[in-house]
Amino acid sequence: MSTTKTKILKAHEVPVPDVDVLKGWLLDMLRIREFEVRSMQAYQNKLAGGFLHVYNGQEAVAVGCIGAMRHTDPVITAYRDHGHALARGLEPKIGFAELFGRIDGCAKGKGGSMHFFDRDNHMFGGHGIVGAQCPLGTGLAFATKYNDEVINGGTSDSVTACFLGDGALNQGSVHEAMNLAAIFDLPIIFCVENNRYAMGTSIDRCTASGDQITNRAVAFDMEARTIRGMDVIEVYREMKEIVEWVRSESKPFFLDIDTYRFKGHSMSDPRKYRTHEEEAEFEANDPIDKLSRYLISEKLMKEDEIKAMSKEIRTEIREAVDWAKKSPLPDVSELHHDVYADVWGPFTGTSLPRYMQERSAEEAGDGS
Amino acid sequence: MSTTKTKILKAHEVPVPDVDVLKGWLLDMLRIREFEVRSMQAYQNKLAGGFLHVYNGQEAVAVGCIGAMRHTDPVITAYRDHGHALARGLEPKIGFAELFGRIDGCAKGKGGSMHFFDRDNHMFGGHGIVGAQCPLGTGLAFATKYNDEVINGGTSDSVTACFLGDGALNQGSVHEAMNLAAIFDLPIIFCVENNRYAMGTSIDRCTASGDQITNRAVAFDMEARTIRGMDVIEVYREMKEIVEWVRSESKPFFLDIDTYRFKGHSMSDPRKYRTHEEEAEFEANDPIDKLSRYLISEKLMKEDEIKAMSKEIRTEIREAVDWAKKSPLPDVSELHHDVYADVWGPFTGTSLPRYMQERSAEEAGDGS
Amino acid sequence: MAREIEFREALREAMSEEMRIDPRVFLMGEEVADYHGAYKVSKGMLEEFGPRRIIDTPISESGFAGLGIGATMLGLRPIVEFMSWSFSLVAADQIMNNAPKILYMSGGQFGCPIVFRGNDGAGGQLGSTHSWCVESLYANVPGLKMIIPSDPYDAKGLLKSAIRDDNPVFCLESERLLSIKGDVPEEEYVIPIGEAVVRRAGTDCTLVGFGRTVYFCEEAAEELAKEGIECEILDMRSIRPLDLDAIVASVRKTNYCVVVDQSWSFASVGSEVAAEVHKACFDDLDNHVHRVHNDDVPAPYSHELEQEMLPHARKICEAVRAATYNA
Amino acid sequence: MAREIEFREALREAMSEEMRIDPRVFLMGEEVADYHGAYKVSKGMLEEFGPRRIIDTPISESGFAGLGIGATMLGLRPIVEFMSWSFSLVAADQIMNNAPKILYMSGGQFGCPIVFRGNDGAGGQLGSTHSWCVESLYANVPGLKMIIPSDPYDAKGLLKSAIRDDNPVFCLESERLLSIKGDVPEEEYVIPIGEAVVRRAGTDCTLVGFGRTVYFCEEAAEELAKEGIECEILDMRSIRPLDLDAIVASVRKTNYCVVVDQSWSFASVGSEVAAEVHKACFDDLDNHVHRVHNDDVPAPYSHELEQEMLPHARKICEAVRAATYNA
Ligand SMILES: Cc1ncc(C[n+]2csc(CCOP(=O)(O)OP(=O)(O)O)c2C)c(N)n1
Ligand SMILES: Cc1ncc(C[n+]2csc(CCOP(=O)(O)OP(=O)(O)O)c2C)c(N)n1
Ligand SMILES: [Mg+2]
Ligand SMILES: [Mg+2]
Repeated sequence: MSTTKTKILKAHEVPVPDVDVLKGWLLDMLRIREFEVRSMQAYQNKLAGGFLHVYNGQEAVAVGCIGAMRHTDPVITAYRDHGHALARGLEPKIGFAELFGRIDGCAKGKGGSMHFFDRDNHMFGGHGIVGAQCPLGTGLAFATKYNDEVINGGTSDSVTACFLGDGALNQGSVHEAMNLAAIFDLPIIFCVENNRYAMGTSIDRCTASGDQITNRAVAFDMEARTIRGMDVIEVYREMKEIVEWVRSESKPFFLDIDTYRFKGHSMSDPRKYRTHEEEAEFEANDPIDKLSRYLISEKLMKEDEIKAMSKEIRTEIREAVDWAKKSPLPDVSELHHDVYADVWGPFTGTSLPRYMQERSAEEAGDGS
Repeated sequence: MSTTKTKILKAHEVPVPDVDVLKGWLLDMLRIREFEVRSMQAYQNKLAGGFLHVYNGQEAVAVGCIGAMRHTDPVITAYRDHGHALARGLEPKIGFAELFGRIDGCAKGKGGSMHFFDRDNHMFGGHGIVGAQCPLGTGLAFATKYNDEVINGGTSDSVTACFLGDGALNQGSVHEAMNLAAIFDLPIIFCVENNRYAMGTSIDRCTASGDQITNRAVAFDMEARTIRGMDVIEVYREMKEIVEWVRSESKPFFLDIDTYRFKGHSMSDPRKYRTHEEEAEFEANDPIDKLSRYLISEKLMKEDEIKAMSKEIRTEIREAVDWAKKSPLPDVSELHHDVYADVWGPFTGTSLPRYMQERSAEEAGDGS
Repeated sequence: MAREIEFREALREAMSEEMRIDPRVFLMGEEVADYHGAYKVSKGMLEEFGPRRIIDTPISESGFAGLGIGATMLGLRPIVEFMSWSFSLVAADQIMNNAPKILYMSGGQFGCPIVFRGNDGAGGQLGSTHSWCVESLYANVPGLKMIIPSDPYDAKGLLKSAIRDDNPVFCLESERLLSIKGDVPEEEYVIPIGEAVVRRAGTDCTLVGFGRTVYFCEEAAEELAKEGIECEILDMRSIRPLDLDAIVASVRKTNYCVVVDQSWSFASVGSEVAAEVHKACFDDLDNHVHRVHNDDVPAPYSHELEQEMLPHARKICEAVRAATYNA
Repeated sequence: MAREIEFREALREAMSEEMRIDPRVFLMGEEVADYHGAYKVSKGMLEEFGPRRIIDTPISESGFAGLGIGATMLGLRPIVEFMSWSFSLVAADQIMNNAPKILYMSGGQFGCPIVFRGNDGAGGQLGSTHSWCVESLYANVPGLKMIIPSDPYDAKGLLKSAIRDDNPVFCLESERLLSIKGDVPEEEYVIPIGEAVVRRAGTDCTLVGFGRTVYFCEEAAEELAKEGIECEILDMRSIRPLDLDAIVASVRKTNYCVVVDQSWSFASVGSEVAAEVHKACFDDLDNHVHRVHNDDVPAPYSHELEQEMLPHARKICEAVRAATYNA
């Protein structure tokens, strides 16, 4: 890193967090994995529809990156968004309700799998058009900086993480966003989840400089780094260094995170474009196993504690599914709700989703 | 240059062309300059309307680059297109007729200044939307390659020059085009006419890595080079090397050409964003003077020969203006002509512009 | 000799046949080659035509749409597949500003014989960014043609015409229809762009549909027949040119008209049909043209809401009853 | 206290006043700061508000439109200027897929209070890529509002409403009108979005116009008055919501209607008005709604052709005569 105003630890100096944090990450990764397993099941049982893109294999990326950020630092991603939303704190039951198209979902069942928004947890979606979240992400970074500096007269103090896929690198708007971030000195990290495939297209087939995508950052004189994405501790330490650098410098960063999606692109993908051997090789590198093994070898957890944790998560997720199944379908009147913020014609204004209303009510209750 | 199949001369080894060619270039540059001077006049006299973007100062770029290409190699550019069209052989009178919105224009008066197309001279326009010519340019390169290889079963043998401005570098479609050119190994040269300004915005204000735009090529693992653009011989020699490399390798190239526009962005631009000193400095570097001085110092031309040539050009251009002024306005029926290739509803099919029809007629006549 | 084939096979046959005849035709798009197309429309085409004519692209719609348009200037005749028309918005400038206008702005020097095709309209719960009906957006632009086939026979015949057409043709295919089967002759045929077809004859009300809505119309017509209302269903097949004569002929007979359009109502193909029918049939109409559209909302994900949003049979029945004073 | 100011000054006052009140409002676009705007709309604003609130951008419409939309999610209220709406096509995905839908797809979590504004429609001989009338494209999309002011007073009042609106508002300004002057009070005022205004009272035919076409209507009305045909001119001012009630009230009186729209006819605001007026006034209309549009061709460069293409007074006069059986 070229210049730093404050002392920033190099990734290898970043201390490994204490056991509670590590356990929390294991829990998070198990939760994401189990969420995805049950999502696929639900999809097969036609409880969920549309396109379903699961996150299996990439858990260390969302958990490690988000673990290195403050809770108030904005996060935005593409359609493969369950992992990020859960890592950010979205309750699984709300996620399932969304997947099942129920009124209790984070988008009242109107958004679906690709649109997990969670304002209270500073999760800004879930976006379906490849690359389109990148201009939006620069807007988040712009807004934090504007709020801090212009409105509040302080210094910029938030860092935005904008996740994108390797395939998104070929969408023009991503380049425009990177240039904007560079010239406006926006505190944003473009976290490329480089899982080597865009649907059935391996990165070398359609992405120039695919073997070294940090070259895409050179175009904008942007700091960049490639890191391995299957070890959550490693992801965390690298990201931590970068987040603090971005926070202190208010400059963008391009992060190439080597990872792999264990499943197909979406539920209809027969994965003929890659070999079983390749899949097996990466599956052997499962991020959940890796952290488990670490915790055991460091004697921070015992094998049966981990088993118990797994079981606990399975119960939690099963209950979440059951809860979501019981959530009502949105009333047909919802069709014309949330189209405009105000009421006119057939449009009935807007309101927060239920779980947020309840939370605000609770908070109001606490205060009284 | 990394690999070359055939022997390609390095720029400094490329022989300076013989005197006739140099004289031709001087003539071309004088013609372009005079065309622009008279265009501005015509604009002030309301003979021309719309947006007028003149090429004064950049003549060595079009003339040098196009001079290094075969006549059949495709050329495409943005809205500042008079220079390229003239360098390609468009008759000035046809250009003026277009500017004046007359039926004898290259686009029958329907295109205007921004749309100088000239099929017979392999000039594919004149495009108004910033950057939009770059995907089209990759299409030209794709088509030459496809025609040569797929249809005719030979090897790719054409090189496309796609000109763009420095401001266009921030348009997403340009990046998409560069990536496509790279992965498809298209024989195209992205010739950036880096005149340091996009309207009133200097390159350092809105273009990351603006001091070294060849970085934009690194993103796509594309060969790149920066050259000086005010000396037509230098432009030619550099371009010659590159054209032949592209021709033999069938690979794209990114060429950053340092130049300057002497006038405002368009006719309404007061140029408050730059100093008179800066303008004077660059005007002292006039590409036409430079070639003139060279020809004199090398004793290839005498001062009064050059004066005579200038005069000749002034006459030619004056006559072209007069000719164009006499060209009729398009009949109102032209409104519905050239909308569709076929006739239906109010649409009356299409036909070539007059000068091409006449040319074909002549050719047919020659043959009979 | 007719066989039953799927809609997607019909599209494939149209492309393959034209590619066999004309080496200037090629297919380009995301996942069209190796993956055989996201919806398997181009299955087997890579194997037959090879990677130089069946071309996988990066996720760069603006780039490859523009590439196709550029290639037409040197005589090629590309077929550009958008995995979904919903993704064509990032290429809007190329497909609206260049393809339909290059003939005009070059004064007749360069036509643009290109076909853009792909999935259009709500699929199954794809949500608001992935459910575009682009017909009402793009049909506004002169210089292009637009076809929306509703069955395999038309899909093949119209797409072949589109590939041979010297203008840009936008071909809108509903993913919901790709698996339906229909009779398609083995012999070569083409269907001219711009001719509607009567899908069901009737005397009481003209139903104007296109693409998927034709099926909604048929469902409604069955229902209404039980009530004694006999609908005549017109499948427009082409949107530009629009076969207004066919509609007028029918309305002159029925005196009532309902147009069923899967896009939003405001400034839509449906508004166009209504406006033009009123113009052409002012003295024939016994009621104003009724319109059935998608609800005027972004497409919701939830299955039930999505189904309700569509211009479905119940809405059509209500519109026809209202239009014919049977409400 | 009213003063005469130019249309561009009215726009500037609207923005400046709102920026003084609300620090969340900022202006962003190509050449809006240093250069004072390509059409000098933002003259002096950089000097007053500084470079952090008046922001020059690179030529990256998709990028900065998206940036603006993203910023709304954290509470900001951007004004994004497109130098011309013709250049917004490269940003079509952001402005059609994100801005108007983010409230819906986030289930009410994130509204999108943003204003997109810029020059719309044919300028002076700008040719086919630079002369877009985007109203008929973008008005199709639910979730957004659209205003097209025709004079300085409306421009200021409507733009102020737009900046305060919690929804995305598209403000379309004709470069041809920026220099016209009009009375604008010094006192603060706003004009609600969605209310039309009667520009000229008349009994014989309703003329529906918006933006620049209002002037064409006025010219035609003068001419027609000489022939004894008294037109009532409605300036819609907003396209979404469209004040249909105002049109209906007028048509109930005049029994004839001509809509004048500067965009192409097919699937346009003009078709929408025609369709809806037939619906609401079926028993009141003594003839079908006549439509006057841009000719259905890409905009030509040549001055004479361009003038002819527009929905000018002669065409309007002919349409009114035909509509009122005075032809
Ligand atoms: C503009 C656009 N084009 C095409 C698609 C269809 N599509 C959805 S995901 C995808 C592949 C994206 O790959 P990548 O960016 O690597 O993300 P990953 O799925 O690997 O997470 C494609 C082509 C889309 N959603 N948007
Ligand atoms: C997409 C788009 N946005 C904005 C414009 C308006 N515009 C025309 S030229 C120009 C500046 C381009 O600068 P550059 O690319 O450096 O070319 P130069 O004028 O210097 O030749 C701008 C902003 C446009 N034509 N297209
Ligand atoms: Mg990927
Ligand atoms: Mg420039």
